[in-house]
Amino acid sequence: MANVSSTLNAKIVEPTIFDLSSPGRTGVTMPASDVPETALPPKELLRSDLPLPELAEVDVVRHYTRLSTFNYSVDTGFYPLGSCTMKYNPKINEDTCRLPGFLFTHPLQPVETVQGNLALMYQLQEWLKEISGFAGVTLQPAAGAHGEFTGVLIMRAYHKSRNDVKRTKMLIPDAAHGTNPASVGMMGMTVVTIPSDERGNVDLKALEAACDDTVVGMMLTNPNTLGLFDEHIEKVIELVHGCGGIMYGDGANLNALLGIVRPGDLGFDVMHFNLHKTFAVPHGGGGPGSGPVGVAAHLVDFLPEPLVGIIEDAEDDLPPLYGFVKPAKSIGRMKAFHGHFGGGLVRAFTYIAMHGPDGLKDISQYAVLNANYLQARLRDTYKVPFDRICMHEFVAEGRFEGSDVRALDIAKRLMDYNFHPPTNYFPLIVHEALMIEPTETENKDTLDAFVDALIKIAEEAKTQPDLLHNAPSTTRFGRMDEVKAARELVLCCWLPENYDENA
Amino acid sequence: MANVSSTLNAKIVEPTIFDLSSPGRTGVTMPASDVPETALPPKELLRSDLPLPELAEVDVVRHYTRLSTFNYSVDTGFYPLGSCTMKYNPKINEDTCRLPGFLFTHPLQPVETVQGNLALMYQLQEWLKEISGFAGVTLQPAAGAHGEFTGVLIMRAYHKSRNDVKRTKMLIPDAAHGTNPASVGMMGMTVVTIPSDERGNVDLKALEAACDDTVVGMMLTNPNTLGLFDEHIEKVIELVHGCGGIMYGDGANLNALLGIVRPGDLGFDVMHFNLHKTFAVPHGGGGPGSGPVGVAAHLVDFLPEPLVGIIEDAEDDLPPLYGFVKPAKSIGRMKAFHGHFGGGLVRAFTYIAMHGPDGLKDISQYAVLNANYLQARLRDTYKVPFDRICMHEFVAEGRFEGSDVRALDIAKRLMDYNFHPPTNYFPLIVHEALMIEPTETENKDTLDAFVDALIKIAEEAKTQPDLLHNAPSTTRFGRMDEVKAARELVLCCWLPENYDENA
Amino acid sequence: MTYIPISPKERDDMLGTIGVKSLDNLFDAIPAKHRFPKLDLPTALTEMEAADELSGLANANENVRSDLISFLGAGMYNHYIPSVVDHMLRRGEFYTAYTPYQPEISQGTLQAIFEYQSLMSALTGMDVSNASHYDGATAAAEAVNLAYAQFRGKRKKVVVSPTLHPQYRAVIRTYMQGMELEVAGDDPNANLESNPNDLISQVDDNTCIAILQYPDFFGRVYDYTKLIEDVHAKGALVCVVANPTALAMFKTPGSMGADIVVGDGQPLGIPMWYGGPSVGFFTTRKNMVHKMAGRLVGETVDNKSQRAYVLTLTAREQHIKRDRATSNICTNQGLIALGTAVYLSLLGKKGLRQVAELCYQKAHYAAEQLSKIDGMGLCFTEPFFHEFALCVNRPVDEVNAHLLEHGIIGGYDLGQDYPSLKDHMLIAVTEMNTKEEIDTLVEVLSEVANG
Amino acid sequence: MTYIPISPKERDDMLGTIGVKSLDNLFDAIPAKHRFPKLDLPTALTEMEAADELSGLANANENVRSDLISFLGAGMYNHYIPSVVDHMLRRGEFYTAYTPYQPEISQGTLQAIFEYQSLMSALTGMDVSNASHYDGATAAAEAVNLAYAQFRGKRKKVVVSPTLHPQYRAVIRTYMQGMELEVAGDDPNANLESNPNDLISQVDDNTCIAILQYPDFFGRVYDYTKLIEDVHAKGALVCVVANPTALAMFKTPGSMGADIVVGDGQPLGIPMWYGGPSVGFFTTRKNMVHKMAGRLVGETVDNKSQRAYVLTLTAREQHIKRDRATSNICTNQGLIALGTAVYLSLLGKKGLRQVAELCYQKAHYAAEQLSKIDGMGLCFTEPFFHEFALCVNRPVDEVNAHLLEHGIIGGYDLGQDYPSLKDHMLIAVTEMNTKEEIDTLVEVLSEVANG
Ligand SMILES: Cc1ncc(COP(=O)(O)O)c(C=O)c1O
Ligand SMILES: Cc1ncc(COP(=O)(O)O)c(C=O)c1O
Repeated sequence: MANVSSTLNAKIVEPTIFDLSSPGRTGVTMPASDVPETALPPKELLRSDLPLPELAEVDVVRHYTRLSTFNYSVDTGFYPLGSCTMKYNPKINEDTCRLPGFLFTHPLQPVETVQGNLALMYQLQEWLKEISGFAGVTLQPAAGAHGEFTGVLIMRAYHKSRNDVKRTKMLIPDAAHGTNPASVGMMGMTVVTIPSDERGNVDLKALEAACDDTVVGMMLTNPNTLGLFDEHIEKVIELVHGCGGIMYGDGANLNALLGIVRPGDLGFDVMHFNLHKTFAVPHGGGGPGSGPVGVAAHLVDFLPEPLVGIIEDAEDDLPPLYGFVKPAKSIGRMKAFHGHFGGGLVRAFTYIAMHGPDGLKDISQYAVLNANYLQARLRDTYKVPFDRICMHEFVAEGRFEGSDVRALDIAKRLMDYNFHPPTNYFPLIVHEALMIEPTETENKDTLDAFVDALIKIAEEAKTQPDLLHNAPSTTRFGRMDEVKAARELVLCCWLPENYDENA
Repeated sequence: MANVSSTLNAKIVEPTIFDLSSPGRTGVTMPASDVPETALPPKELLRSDLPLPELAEVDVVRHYTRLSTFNYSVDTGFYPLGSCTMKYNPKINEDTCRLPGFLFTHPLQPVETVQGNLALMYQLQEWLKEISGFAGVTLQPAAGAHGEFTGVLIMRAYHKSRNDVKRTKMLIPDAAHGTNPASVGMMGMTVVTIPSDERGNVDLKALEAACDDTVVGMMLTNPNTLGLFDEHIEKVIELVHGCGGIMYGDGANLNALLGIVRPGDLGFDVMHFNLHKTFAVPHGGGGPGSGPVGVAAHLVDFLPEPLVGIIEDAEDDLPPLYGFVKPAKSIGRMKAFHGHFGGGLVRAFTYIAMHGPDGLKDISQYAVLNANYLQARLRDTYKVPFDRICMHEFVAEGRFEGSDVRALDIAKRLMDYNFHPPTNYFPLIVHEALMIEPTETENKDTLDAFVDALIKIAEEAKTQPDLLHNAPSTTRFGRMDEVKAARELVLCCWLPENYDENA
Repeated sequence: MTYIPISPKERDDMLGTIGVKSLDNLFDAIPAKHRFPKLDLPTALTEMEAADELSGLANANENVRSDLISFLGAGMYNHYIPSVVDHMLRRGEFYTAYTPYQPEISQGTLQAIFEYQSLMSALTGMDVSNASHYDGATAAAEAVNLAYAQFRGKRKKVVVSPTLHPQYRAVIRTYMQGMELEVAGDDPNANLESNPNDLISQVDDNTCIAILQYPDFFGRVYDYTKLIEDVHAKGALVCVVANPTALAMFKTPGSMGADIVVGDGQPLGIPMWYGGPSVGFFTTRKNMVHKMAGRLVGETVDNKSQRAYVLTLTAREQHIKRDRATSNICTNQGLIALGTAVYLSLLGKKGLRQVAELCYQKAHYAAEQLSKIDGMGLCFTEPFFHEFALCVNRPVDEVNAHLLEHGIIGGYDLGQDYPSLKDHMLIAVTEMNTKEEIDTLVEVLSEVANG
Repeated sequence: MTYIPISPKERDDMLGTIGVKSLDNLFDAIPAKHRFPKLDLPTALTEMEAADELSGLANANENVRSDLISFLGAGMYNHYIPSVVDHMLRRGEFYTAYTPYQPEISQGTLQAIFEYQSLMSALTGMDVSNASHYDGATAAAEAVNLAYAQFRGKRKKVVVSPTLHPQYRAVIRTYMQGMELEVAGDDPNANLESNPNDLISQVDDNTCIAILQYPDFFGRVYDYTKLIEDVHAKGALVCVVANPTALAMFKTPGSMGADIVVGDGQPLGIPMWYGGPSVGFFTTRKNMVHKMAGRLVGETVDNKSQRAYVLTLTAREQHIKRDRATSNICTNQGLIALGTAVYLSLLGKKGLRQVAELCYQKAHYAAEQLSKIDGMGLCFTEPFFHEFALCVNRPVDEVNAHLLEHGIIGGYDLGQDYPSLKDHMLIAVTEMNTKEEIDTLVEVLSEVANG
């Protein structure tokens, strides 16, 4: 991590804010103090310099506006990134979550002064329960992985509360997302990997063999990361329950199931929601998300504290008084305050309110329709290893007999056709995986254009493979030297050496 | 105007909303009616079809987001368009003008319910008077040209009120903006063009010769469109006043004069402001603007109706009651309602409030500093025909001895360097004019980079003139076939012929 | 100096390059006795203080979304604005660009305006639209300019329907002062119940244009086909000032034979904003395009054979034609025009029709309920859209003061403009008015009637 | 179906291509008895209705900008957010992108996060920053994970200062359940006036990390250099949880020798939003970067020799390391991190220092005035930043109820977490509190004291 970057001779497309800094500029003026002056604390406690950049407002606006144009985004095009549910994020949600009544409330205000927030949270808990078939929901987790961690803590606490202390193994299918085993790893538990069968279901034999009284439970994504609904889901759950295990559902793929089936009804005991997938909370270039967790009745007491509850019932014309309640055997707090209220909960609330039961079912039906349509049109060109009716996504192989073209090359070449590539190399059980999730918000014209591009690319792979190897060629930036990044580890930049001398 | 565009074989970078339409889509859902149904009027009164496009919300957002990225703008770069004052538009103004209390007030509401709006307008009238040295200000005109028309109507009404009816000639310098003569043309008056002298001032001899008792007045931009402050301004005004004429100031160039000199103090009688230039109202890709007009005491009675006035004085703790008043000899209304309140007045008010007297002076000082700095650095490379200390802008010639490169080529080539070109071919009195107005919101790094690009281009003009003739070559779109546009006159598009059959 | 990014050191370097000693020296050309006046203005607020001050002013208003129920229209209407509209208008690339003089780097604005022109043509049933005028009133005045130019200044009379919006009539009168045209028909004492065809009596062979409103100021919808035919027979042009929401439902002025159709685009997704900015649309027939004022975007191709758009027929405009231009218009309402295009793209064929029908249904429900109140009644019997004149049988300002006490802004006082309509108010109802609001209005007005 | 752009005809065509009869047939794999449940949810609202409903909920709150004066902090602070921050966050290209897995078309996000990392390093005085954690509390918990991993699970004790935010301590306890670590020092009955150096008595050679807060929960500022040295001498790491605004003024934890500096970025231009989302920053020394959780952006070049950025050292993360990853974090707080970067770019060197000093000045003015009230008094005498503990000598909830009647939200009730601080409140003052507000607080509290 040299102070001087070794990219010194590289062309700079957009300088960093440190490069742009010039002594004396400022982007905002603050009022002068209106109180009598107090002496500063002793100098030993103070810092002598603050090496932050100095820019005028116009510099900041141009810089970040230009940076934004270097991004591909849902607002600029089709983003069929499997497992991520990159659906269109309605603009009204951006307005509702910015209402001053939401923006400027402090999490520790007296509950009497924030009944709007609490009513919204209470309602959302109820709605998520109804959608998923669970008995209790916490809105606290910050993202899917955080929800998983919450869920696994609840599973552990449940067993512990029954003095069932020898359970240390978590069953996880080989197709699972990395956060599942990682959540288990954070708990000091052991992962037992369960293979998939040739139809993409959990291998029942292997599962049966693994089920014993050391099993904490199983973490299953269903539809799984192949986009397939497990054809023996009830049997799977029966086996896990049979050995005293708890069934965890990774709700990342809930976009296939709204109004279609409720995981709680199938027998799942715990599940996290990804509000930033299913319920259209924008992904924000990496976050924030929101990962509420639903649990069956026997686990409600273990939910994180606090939940929103009714602390005084409604009376005559008076609405109920909402407040915070602590579950009896709560695992504790998952984060400070009450979850991603503004960025996550308000948007998801707005979205659900605008869909209602029929609209939610439409979402899943059309998400599944779009995925199957793509699969049907692509299966003759790209091998679909587990080829049956899929749910909201499917996985194809990004390789061709006798060609050295890889999934990565196809992904990069898609950029030249103005599409975001699908997820590559996940799930791990498919060779050169291309995991394609169109979502319900794309129209047929877009899907057709995407198929046409992929077919064209398959042709190019045969006739002009270098077009793929060197792709993308029409984007502002080309392929990256990832090795250099990892070797040199330049992880931040600074003001120039003699910066202050220019003041 | 063929129904089928002759650009049929052209590549489409972004389809139109009509191209994107598909039967059955909609971008917003409206509630069902909650009242008992009334029969529709007789069929003869109704239209049978409504050939508007049909798009989902996502389609609309992607379309206009993508279109926006085809624009160069102040938020993405330097925009030294002479005469246009393309300064940075502070973001806070975008927030204040969108406060619900401003957005959702009806222009005909009882004045008691809109005292906030009226107080703002009253204050802004007062501030503009103080800044310009005039006795009265109307906020009604929609843009600069509209303000000119207002001003000329006032001049006419003044003479008429004195029965001075033979005045039909308006004196206008040869360097004037086209709106000046056009405003006079709309009045049925005659334009008398006054030449400029070799220092870029009004030619006093020619002026003196033109001044007689048929003169309505003179329309003068000062600093003029060469960016020069008239060195005999007091003499010019004396001559016009001497023959009974009224002195009109085109305030488009007021960005040079804030806190520097007040046109009213110099003897101007009428002047329009361009709030969208001087006071940072964004230009909106062509508008809306806002063109208030200030007048000296003897013209106050002729201002358009209504003005904002105090209709009940302040008392003890009570603020005054603001309302509308009608000037005694008003020329009438210039537009419906009260001017560009939300888009223009609120933003300009915010801007002035955040500057105060010292901040306003800074604006003009730095606008003039930046222009002179550019002029100083460029004068050895580009001929500056009227070469003296300029105000907020200056005009250079975009041509070189022995080269066929024109100002247009230089303008287009600047795009390849990521700059917006200066204004070309205006004012008309400079050959191959490049009119450069940097504004005060640009930093020295940007100015230097711009100079470097222009010097480089001058070199290219000698060594590789085709680089300029074919420029821009790095932008998404290249030079346009303007002749084709004018000849074929395809001025709108439609839904495809058999559109409804796809429903 | 938040917005000025030049440090003292840079300033001094720059002064050095220029060769002057101080900033003040840059202004030596300015008469010394007037140089550097002390401006008597409040000292600068920081952003934080300004945000506060402006919130205070905004909150000093009562707005028609959260504070008051409104039945006020008369040229500006409280419609729902889908969220997307403002999201698109907030794109810096749109709102901080200038007029698209450099088409290579302005295709965003140009294509959007081309689409706006197309949408306006589709709505009005006309061939061509310009890129916008300031508002509906100035667009109507510009129609007169066009007609005056069309007849090369030979026809000097303008016939204006008395049922044209009073402020529009006022603006036309203002605009015509310079040319000293005769404005006829513009009579507040005209018989407002007469057939609109009667206006033909004012039209003669000195008339360059007749101007009608559709629906008229009282909300009434007439088929103007016959009247337009008759005016044409006198050799004059006809301009129809139309409400664009109504055009989703009612026959287009284009199909009635109008030569020019103008109007205010505010109902199409633009906030009322205390009266502006809105946008004046201006559409006409292709044979008049060369006389039309304002900017015009046309389709073409660039040198890479890409479909593209440019400002075209610019020779009509002030910067080329100068004193012989039809109009002096330069800056127009670009961003607002874009807003209406976004709105219309979102609502589309079905959505706009639905909005129009909601307005129609709710207005008719209101009219029916209100006309049942003792001593009140509808003024006219013709088909109407979403506004109607109600006789309240007592001074409108008293009635409105009473309504305001109940949080309601009542209708526009028609007696201001039409002596014969003393004690009448013009009530507007849109999709924003719930049945409950209408019922409240009826209830409070019943109190007034009985009290 | 506003958000679903597929017409019935298109749907049928697509079903044909797939080869199934109806949408329902796509779900044959789902157990029939649970298929297509009727969900008991309210029917769909249109956008117009939803906008209204949500406004209603928002207005049912009293907010601290327009409704109430607030002196509440305790981990979230009411600072001024310059307008530009949200304008940048509203760029669709930023907020509708995913994690930048495809660097060729994600340089906007990547460079912005690289800048965020740089800014956090500069603020904390540390070598490296990750791309963000969920919030300050989870970042602190992840510091423990790092330390636990650093010692390969051999040190199983975590020493937590009792003056660390109570909710942060709670989160650390929750996180540690799985690993069954011992959490020491986290004692609400600890002597809060003792020298922070006394914490060293808890640190032994089974301790992997000690966690301190700076300024501490009571706003006090200590130089932890000595304590950190002593902890290091025991072989353990030190994590300092810092308030980022305070870091504009006070010595950095980096310069005191801290191994990890974390905190909540909310004060840096992020609305309180009733508690979230905010952003947890996480900075450390370069030798620990391979153990650090979370994403990391590094500089590189692309194949056109352009400087560019990529996610790097991804082998640390869950999608590669799976159950052996330090953390399971995947989605982080990207957009909020971007918000803090915009905020810091705007304020810069001088602006942030000015904000910190305004907070300092106003808090000290408030403290001085409040301590003059009979029967009230400051709890501690150490230097403090912008929060301080005030003894009000009667139940805090009573005092706060009284304040609320005057439109004031009083301080956080410290008795909730610290029995010894019954009748004490934690008062926070920022640049948003005017002298007038402070004087009002003093006045109302004087009433309380005398009444
Ligand atoms: C299947 C699956 N599970 C879990 C996660 C983790 O969710 P988050 O990124 O919100 O932490 C993801 C996210 O990509 C996922 O796709
Ligand atoms: C010198 C001058 N006068 C008048 C105008 C007309 O102003 P507006 O475009 O606001 O009508 C302009 C605008 O470009 C101008 O530069």
